Amino acid sequence: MSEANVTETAPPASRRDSLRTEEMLLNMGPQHPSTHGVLRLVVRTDGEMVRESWPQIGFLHRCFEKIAESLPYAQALPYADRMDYLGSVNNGLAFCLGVEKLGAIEVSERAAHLRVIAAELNRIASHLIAFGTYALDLGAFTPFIYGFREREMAVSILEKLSGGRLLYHYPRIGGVANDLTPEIASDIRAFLVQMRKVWPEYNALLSDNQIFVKRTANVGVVTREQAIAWGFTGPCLRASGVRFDLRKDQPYSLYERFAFDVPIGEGTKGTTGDCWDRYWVRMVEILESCRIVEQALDGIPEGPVLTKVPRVLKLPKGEVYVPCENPRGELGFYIVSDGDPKALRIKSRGPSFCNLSIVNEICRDVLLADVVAILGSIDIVLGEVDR
Amino acid sequence: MDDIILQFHTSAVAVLWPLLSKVPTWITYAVAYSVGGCVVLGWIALMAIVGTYGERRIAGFIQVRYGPNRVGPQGIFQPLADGIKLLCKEDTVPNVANRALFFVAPVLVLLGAMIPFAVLPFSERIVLTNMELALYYVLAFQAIEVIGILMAGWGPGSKWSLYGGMRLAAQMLSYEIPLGLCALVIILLSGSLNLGEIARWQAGPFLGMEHPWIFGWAVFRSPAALIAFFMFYVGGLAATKRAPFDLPEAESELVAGYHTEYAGIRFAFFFMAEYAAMYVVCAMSAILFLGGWHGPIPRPETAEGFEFMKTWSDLIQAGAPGAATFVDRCTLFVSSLWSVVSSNDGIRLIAREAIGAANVVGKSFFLYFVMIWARWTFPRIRIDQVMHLCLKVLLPIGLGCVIWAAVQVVLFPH
Amino acid sequence: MTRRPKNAFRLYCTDVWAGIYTTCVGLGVTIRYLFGKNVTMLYPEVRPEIPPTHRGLHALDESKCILCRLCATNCPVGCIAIESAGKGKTGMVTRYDVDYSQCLFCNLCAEACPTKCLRLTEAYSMIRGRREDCVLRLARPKSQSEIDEHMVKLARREAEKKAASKEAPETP
Amino acid sequence: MKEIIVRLVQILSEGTNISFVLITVLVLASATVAALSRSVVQAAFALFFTLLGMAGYYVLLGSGFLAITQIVIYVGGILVLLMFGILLTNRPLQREKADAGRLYLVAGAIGAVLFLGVLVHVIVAAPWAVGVAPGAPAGDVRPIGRLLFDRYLLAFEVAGMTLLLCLVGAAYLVRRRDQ
Repeated sequence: MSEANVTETAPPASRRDSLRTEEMLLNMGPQHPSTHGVLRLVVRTDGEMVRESWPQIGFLHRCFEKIAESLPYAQALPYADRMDYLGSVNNGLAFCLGVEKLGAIEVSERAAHLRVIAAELNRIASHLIAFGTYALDLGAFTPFIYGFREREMAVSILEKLSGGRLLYHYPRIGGVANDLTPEIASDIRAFLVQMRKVWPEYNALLSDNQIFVKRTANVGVVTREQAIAWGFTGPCLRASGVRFDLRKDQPYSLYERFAFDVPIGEGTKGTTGDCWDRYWVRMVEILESCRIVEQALDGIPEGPVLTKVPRVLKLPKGEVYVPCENPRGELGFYIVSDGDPKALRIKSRGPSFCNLSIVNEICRDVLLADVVAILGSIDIVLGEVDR
Repeated sequence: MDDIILQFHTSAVAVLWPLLSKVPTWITYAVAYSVGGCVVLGWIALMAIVGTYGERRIAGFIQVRYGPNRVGPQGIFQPLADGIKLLCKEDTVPNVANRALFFVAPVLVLLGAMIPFAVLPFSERIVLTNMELALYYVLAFQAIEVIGILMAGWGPGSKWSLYGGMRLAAQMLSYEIPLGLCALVIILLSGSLNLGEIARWQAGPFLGMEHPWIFGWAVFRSPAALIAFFMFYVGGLAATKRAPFDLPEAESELVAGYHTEYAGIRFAFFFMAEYAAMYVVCAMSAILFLGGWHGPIPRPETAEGFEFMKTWSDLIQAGAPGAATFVDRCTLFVSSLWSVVSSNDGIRLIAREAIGAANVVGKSFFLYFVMIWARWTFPRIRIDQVMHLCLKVLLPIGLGCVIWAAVQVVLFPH
Repeated sequence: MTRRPKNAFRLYCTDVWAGIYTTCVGLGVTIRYLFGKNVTMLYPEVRPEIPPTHRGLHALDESKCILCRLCATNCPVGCIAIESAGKGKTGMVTRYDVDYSQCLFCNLCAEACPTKCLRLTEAYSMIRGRREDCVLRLARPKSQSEIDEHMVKLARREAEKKAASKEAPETP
Repeated sequence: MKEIIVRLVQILSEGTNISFVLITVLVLASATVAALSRSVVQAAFALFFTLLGMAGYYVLLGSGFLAITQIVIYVGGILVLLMFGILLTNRPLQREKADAGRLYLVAGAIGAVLFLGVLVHVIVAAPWAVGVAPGAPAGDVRPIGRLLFDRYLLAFEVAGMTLLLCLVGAAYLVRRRDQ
């Protein structure tokens, strides 16, 4: 497959020989505006064409796995939040689910509902940032601000719920930190109304804009086979036409109870699996998340929100891997316990890290501006790539 | 010849003759042109100030936030504070820079931006040089800015700068073609390259009206001119590297493009050049297509607008007499005001020129506003799409407009 | 390279039209906001409303502290340093430092507190000029004499207790 | 000697002559840099000032149209193209050294001698008494247009045809040979 790709994408020999211009090695990052953090992209360019690009990671490495192995589970949890700082609730949830499964800890229904509400609100907030920063990458400043306006509402709700504005530390082992109050519930409903109201506006401003479409459609196409082969997950995978969502296919935390659709890329503006599809899947997911939040809010039962767990939590000997649908894809923690209060080994499978690996494959023989568009459409968070 | 330099020169010579009789004429000319140059520089600085403040404030409101509002009332002194900051900043030069090119580039860019002001009229008589070839001259001297920016791209020895410079040169040169075509439409229709002549043509009789007010503007005289106006404006956006064509300085791709390595006052030069170029495009659009100093504010003597208002009031008379009397009263008021004004030659001249300048600057600022508005709305276009737009959209349509205009001139000679 | 499609001209026209149309639509969206209301606040004059759940700077109620040190042991980063005169309920907190250059604001310390004497407050302003200032001293500073006094008092009470317990079995 | 100085001062006190001297200095200096500079890029940029100076000469001769056309064609067109070629094909950030093989030297010398001959011929043969063309208003393009479409129509068309062929040829050379 890869061989076929090379012959397809490499420029024909005759052209390369006849009109040869000097190739240049460019360092995009680690302080480049479009690399979403501290990613360094070494780009080999021929004029405006990018021949190759190698992502260099590790500038934000914080030894998450080692730290998590040296702390009790409850204390490792806030570190899990900090991996993907834009999807903090989802990260904590994944970690909690792993610990709870290994330790056979029950979670009350109310807590599970609250987890879904918080996780989906966080997903909306994360997708709004993806929307805004993608617009920013492509040179439109205003959608970024509009996205942040709505995100601010979501963040305020999560702040009321959990106490944090970015790193919520909301899901806890055995439940969630705080209970939902009627005031917060009405805030959430107001947010859903506002979100649905401005969503068409986003599309008028950006999604349907011809300039935006021209910049993203047919750019950075990842075929179905490529997506699977490179371990794509989340919106990126779905944009390539694979209907795979862990919330549907391996439901956790009562997701099987909620009715929602899994949007996939259909090549509306170009080819299936192009940047526009990846962007659009996220945009539709915002609405789907709104639906889930609404249902969870309607069907939330009464009850306790935090199961009592021993102060010094010792998990039984064994290992567990629970995958979770993070805003960026499959996030799972592989936890090995030998009966101690601390894990023997914690390994995280992060979506950004895996999704990023394809960059060199698709950022080949594209324009320099397309590299920015492709990188933005994959929507990586360096905190999670480097951990 | 009614250009200001000549007037200045003759009047200065007349007054100071006893003193100046020994001084060679070229010195008086040099003084006159230096004064003119300073005025232009001042105007460019003013444009940069108004431009940055307006840009940031409008951007703020579009983005549902306040822009700068701390320095002075409503933050109006913010650009001054920024300017002082730029002046005081350290002047950094990269080690690998080609120093000669690095230092010359900003000067050349600013020079390129200043050159059009030599012929750019603000009103009928407020123009530094009333040149026969003004239009050609304005379009031609963009080349100097291109060279300046290529220098800025090469000089600092930064790859980002080089990319920005190359992009800009490619873009500006390509867009000169549609810009020229759009200007050609006006040249064909008006039969002149002189900006004053073109503006005068737009005040001439049209559709049976002696003084057609805004309906005499080029955009109303021919559909070709209407299309050409929009194309000229879009091409002007591209030639002044404004969003959505700002890819030479695309911050998400090229960090800051050709001025990546420039700081302090050298950066301010690029900055001023950009805003000056923006104003030139806006003013050229206003003069070529939107009637120059004719309308929307009617000027004394010419009775622009009155005729239209009269016709309008006649039309309304049939339906709503009350409204018609209001329009009549307005017309009466304005014309009586003009009659007072026109009683004195000096006042009349000043009023004419002031209103003309207000018309030109007002229309230019409106177009300026649209540029800002567009900047904060659209994503950036890719380099190949910029070329596509230029060569495959604007160029054929521009050629069509030129042919239309030629046919129109042949069929309906003026 | 793709083959030139048959309806290339129509595609071209729709393309140009879509460009013009969506451009106008986009401009329409932004112009509406130009005259709309701002959503940002003028920060130093107008302060945001902070919900009571917010996890900001710590606050310690010294009188309730029983010096169990659960907060310090539950801290993932170990940013809490406690020193005391005496132990348990009768002890006096002489030093309670939180190092905010390390703190995660995870709330685990406050949650572990059995007497609810430690809590994360709504205070969000954490700007400090120097690194040393990042360590906040939550306990009321006490002079040496005060500590000595307390220790003496403790010793006396201890002695009394001891005496009482010694006396107690003897009395019956 | 004194008379020469007086004459010189007299000449120099006329604005046009001062401009001429200034422009000539600019042209000669930049042309020297262009010819002698080791860096190709610097040479190309120096050429810009030479071309600008040439436009200045046209202005002094009273032909604004020609001056502007000089800027459009030589500065805006040819020089920028040149620059593109240099900047895109050379290794960036490095100054080149002229590759002076013996063969190049010989060829260069022959070319230089031939060119010098042509120059000398032109200098000798040219009628030097050119002034401002009398009667023609500066900047009127009408007569030029008339001439182009009347007397020199054939030459004009041939030139246009040639340029078109060049364009087609260039497009042919750079086209993608994919199929």
